[in-house]
Amino acid sequence: MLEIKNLAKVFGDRVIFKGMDLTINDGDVLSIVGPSGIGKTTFLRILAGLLPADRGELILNNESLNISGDRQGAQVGVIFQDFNLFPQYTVKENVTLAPQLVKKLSKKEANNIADELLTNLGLEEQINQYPFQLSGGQKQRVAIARALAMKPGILAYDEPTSGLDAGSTERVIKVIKQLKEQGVTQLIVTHDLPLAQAVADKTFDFGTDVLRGGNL
Amino acid sequence: MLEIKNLAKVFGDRVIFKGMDLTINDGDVLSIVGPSGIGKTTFLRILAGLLPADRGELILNNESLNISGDRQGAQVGVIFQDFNLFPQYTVKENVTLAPQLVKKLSKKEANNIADELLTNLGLEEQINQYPFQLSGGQKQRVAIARALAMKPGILAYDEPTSGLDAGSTERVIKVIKQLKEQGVTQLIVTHDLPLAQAVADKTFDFGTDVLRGGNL
Amino acid sequence: MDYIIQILPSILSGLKMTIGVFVLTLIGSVPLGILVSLALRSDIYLLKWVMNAYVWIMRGTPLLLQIVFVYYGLSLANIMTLPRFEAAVVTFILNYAAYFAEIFRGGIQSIPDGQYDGAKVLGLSKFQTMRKIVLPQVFKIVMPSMGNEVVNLVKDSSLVYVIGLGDLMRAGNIAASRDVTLVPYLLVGLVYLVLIALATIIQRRTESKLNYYR
Amino acid sequence: MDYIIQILPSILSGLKMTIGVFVLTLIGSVPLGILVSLALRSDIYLLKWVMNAYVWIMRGTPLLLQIVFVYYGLSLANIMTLPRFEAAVVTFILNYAAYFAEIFRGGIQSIPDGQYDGAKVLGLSKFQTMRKIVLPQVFKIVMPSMGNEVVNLVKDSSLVYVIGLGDLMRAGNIAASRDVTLVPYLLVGLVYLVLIALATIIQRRTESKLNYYR
Amino acid sequence: RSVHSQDTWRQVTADKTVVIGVDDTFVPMGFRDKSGKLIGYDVDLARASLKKIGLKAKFQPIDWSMKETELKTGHIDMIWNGYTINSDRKKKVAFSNPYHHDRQVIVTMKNQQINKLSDLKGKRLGAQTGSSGLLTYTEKGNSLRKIVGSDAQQYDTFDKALNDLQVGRLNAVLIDADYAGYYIAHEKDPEAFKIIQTNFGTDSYGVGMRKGDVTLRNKVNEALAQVKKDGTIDKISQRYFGTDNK
Ligand SMILES: Nc1ncnc2c1ncn2[C@@H]1O[C@H](COP(=O)(O)OP(=O)(O)OP(=O)(O)O)[C@@H](O)[C@H]1O
Ligand SMILES: Nc1ncnc2c1ncn2[C@@H]1O[C@H](COP(=O)(O)OP(=O)(O)OP(=O)(O)O)[C@@H](O)[C@H]1O
Ligand SMILES: [Mg+2]
Ligand SMILES: [Mg+2]
Repeated sequence: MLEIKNLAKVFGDRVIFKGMDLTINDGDVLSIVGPSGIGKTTFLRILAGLLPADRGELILNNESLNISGDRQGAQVGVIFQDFNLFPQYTVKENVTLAPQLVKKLSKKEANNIADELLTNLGLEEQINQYPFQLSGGQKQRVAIARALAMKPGILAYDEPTSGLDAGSTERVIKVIKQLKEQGVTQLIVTHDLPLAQAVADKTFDFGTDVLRGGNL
Repeated sequence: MLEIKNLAKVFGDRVIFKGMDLTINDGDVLSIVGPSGIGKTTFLRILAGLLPADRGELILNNESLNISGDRQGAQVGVIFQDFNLFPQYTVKENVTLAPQLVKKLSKKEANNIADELLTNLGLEEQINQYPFQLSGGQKQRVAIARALAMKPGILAYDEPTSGLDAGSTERVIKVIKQLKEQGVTQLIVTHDLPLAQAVADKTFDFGTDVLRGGNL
Repeated sequence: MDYIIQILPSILSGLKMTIGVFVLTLIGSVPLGILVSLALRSDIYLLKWVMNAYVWIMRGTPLLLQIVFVYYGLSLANIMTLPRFEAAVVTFILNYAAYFAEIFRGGIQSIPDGQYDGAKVLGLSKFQTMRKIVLPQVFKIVMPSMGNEVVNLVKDSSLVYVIGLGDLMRAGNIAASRDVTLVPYLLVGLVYLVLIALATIIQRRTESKLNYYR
Repeated sequence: MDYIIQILPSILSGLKMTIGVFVLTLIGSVPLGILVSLALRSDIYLLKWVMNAYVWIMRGTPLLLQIVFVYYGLSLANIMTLPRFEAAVVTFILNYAAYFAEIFRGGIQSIPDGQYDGAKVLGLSKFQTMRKIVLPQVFKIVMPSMGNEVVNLVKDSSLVYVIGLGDLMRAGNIAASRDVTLVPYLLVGLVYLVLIALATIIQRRTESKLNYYR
Repeated sequence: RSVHSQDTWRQVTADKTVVIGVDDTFVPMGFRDKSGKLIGYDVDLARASLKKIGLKAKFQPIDWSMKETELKTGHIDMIWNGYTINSDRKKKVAFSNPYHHDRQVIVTMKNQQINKLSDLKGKRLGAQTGSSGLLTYTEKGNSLRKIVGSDAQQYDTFDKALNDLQVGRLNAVLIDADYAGYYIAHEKDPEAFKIIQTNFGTDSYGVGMRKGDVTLRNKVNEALAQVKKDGTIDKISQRYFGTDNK
């Protein structure tokens, strides 16, 4: 179970959000919505330990997580809005790198996982290309495959289907549903209503469910 | 009038598309669709003179454009899929730079244009921020404002609403409609069906309207 | 201590020469280095080849020799007789431009293609793209490497002794051999250390100023 | 021509020394430079301060003096008596590491934050992130600047004369003063030019190899 | 001014000035006092002599290793700075008549127990790179070289050699007598040093000029004769060496 209590974030003197409270049960699929610039990505980055919060608590399975922004370990898998693929590695290497380095899988095991994921996401033909040789939607899907390959317990997607055509979106929905069956907790920041309707158990609306402005 | 005749593009030994024929009348709004990785961005880049084509012709108002990829001048304004904002400049500077340098507008004139555009796109609060301080959707809109500020005769959008919430998408649609009234030719690569329906006169489908595979 | 105050005026006048060579070299070699770095990336094969040869010669031969060549060689060959200071500065500029050119070449290479694309579709000329989009980003990237060459320049400036210019080091030499003591050398060494500390601090300051964006 | 063949063996044995110093210095100073560059970016104030001082001293004082200090100074002070060659190599490594550290610091700074983020959420350790994600990209960026220092290293290696090591330059000196001719100097100069051309070519090759991605 | 074989008298004296190349670190021949003014035996002598023939001396600091090139390329008109006359140099420049004579001596510390040349057996000897003492020393069959039995340690300046002598890295230094006199006089304890004469030939100093500049050379010889005759040169010698001109 993941609990977020009274979380707040300030940039400079601008309060992005405050008083954010949210509880997510294991295996839930939560969609996070809200207008552009409201703080959705910021929240995901805090959750992943990439950005410090200014107040509040993150509690994962009754253990409090460090919110200072330099937490170690990858409790939350993230698919970034701008992908952050590693340019010097091929698609396959991008996907197999972490399982080998972190999970100490053999090259063969990692390859098997990567092949399956990349096929599911329709990237068979791109496995040996480098990121600069990919289309926008292909990068998007590689980023998804890379995060999935680590089989994280919690997975956060930042606009996973932005720029994806209907067919590719279908594939992503299928993946999310499969993971849900496997009990993976998933947080999906999206403006894509059909996607949210197709997969989400609950919706968190940044436009109405957090406080903004004023002081901390 | 913009005519595309028998255009073809090859990466390595992969034919991305060939035999592409298309005529766009002045003031038309064309939506370009097709699955991820099919060549939509590639086409826009060729059109903008950023990438060489391997065969074919681009004819703008009965004048043949150089397709070797090193054409000078900006016949086509482009909003890129990954924005390409200039990191060292603020939002406002990103928008006013080209009008001042290329159109030799005064700083004041350029500022007026920028202020209007940025307000229309809901970025009043971001004018003095740097790109790294923007959310994904904000970057997207700055990229649109930057291209619009040059008032190009032809404007090409690569997924202009990907990652945008409904409200922001509305604003973009309004902008496109305004430009249409002013007679600007617009090409919009998008997976966003509501957007396409709302603004497009015609649709070009990469999935069916171009040839692929085999040899040139 | 008294002694130091006594020799300070001559040391300071040497310092003036050193700083003169240093500043003029920087002012000249950075722009020239940028031009050469662009030529090194040019599509014109001949230009590229010539510039590569230039870089090779400038980096491959000792600066001391180059100074001697420009000052004496050119007048021996009846090509041109440059005044001493001008000859020194010209040579330093030519030499350091080669080093800077390599640094800038690296910096320019690491600017993402998207920046060029962005500038091009807005109609910016190649010159404007360089001046307004690429180079500002390059400077941010190459500052630390430039720092290395700036520090080398401070030290290399003492090579002007070979054509008889009275720089800091020579001022030290004169005092040391006149008064038969090592104190002037210590003093001169200290001045160099301070100069290099200053250069390093200015470099770090500039870096953190450029850090307003990412 | 005959004369050149006569002195060639001694020149070649000098070359061996020069290349030895060169190669060992590179092998030692690049990794050390990486470590120092990381320390320069560290959050630990003291470590950062010490490393800044290290870079300042190493770049601020002449390499020649540093060699003298390590070889004579340390044994005079009864701290340590290093054999000549080892003393030279150690000093060169310490000196060049400072220059490389600055270059790497710049390279590391210019890697986008997103790369660190990407690695972190995948659970890569800081070491793995550096080793597998950041440094490979840094090398691509800094190659040209590193080339400058490599070229300087080739030339600086002649400074080992000061502690009596028989390098290329000394071999030339000996032959020149024995046979009262400038030919050995020309020959030695040529060898340096060739070495530097080789270094430059290897650098450019590596660069274009690293160019497989953008 | 770069034409070597022609007489450039007209050009050289167009503004009644000749440019003299000096190494301004060469104590006591040409150096700067603490206020930065150029002084020295040769500097004073050149000023005085040229005045006799109605010319003004303009001193140009040069690097000593570049002196002949400076002259040949016309950047200077004469070398007048403890410039020893020898056959090698005669090939490159034309000398005036000699105006000063100097000997090579050995400087050592009293506590080294070196009293005559033969005591130098197996000792460490220092000298200045390119100095005339070292050139003689390295000649084949030099008797001192035979006694010492090894090459001299070379220094780029005399003061570095003398420093090493005091700290004991050297046992003796081969040096010009003029310089030795100046140096020892400036030591805190001049009594600690000892000078031993060598059997090396005397060095004669001359003014070096371009071979073509015959007119200038004649004028300079004339001037030197005058300062010798009227005692000016002895006054200057007293000032720097403490003796009449030798
Ligand atoms: N480093 C920063 N400094 C200052 N402000 C920032 C910084 N990063 C983000 N912001 C601001 O914080 C707000 C929230 O940004 P965030 O990226 O979380 O938005 P978002 O909800 O993900 O929007 P989008 O849907 O457009 O991606 C934005 O208004 C943005 O301008
Ligand atoms: N530099 C390159 N080298 C090789 N292949 C490339 C290169 N750039 C693009 N491609 C390939 O060309 C194809 C077309 O890419 P493009 O970016 O035009 O697709 P797209 O239609 O815009 O897709 P998306 O909707 O995902 O953005 C892709 O399959 C991509 O892998
Ligand atoms: Mg976002
Ligand atoms: Mg695309």
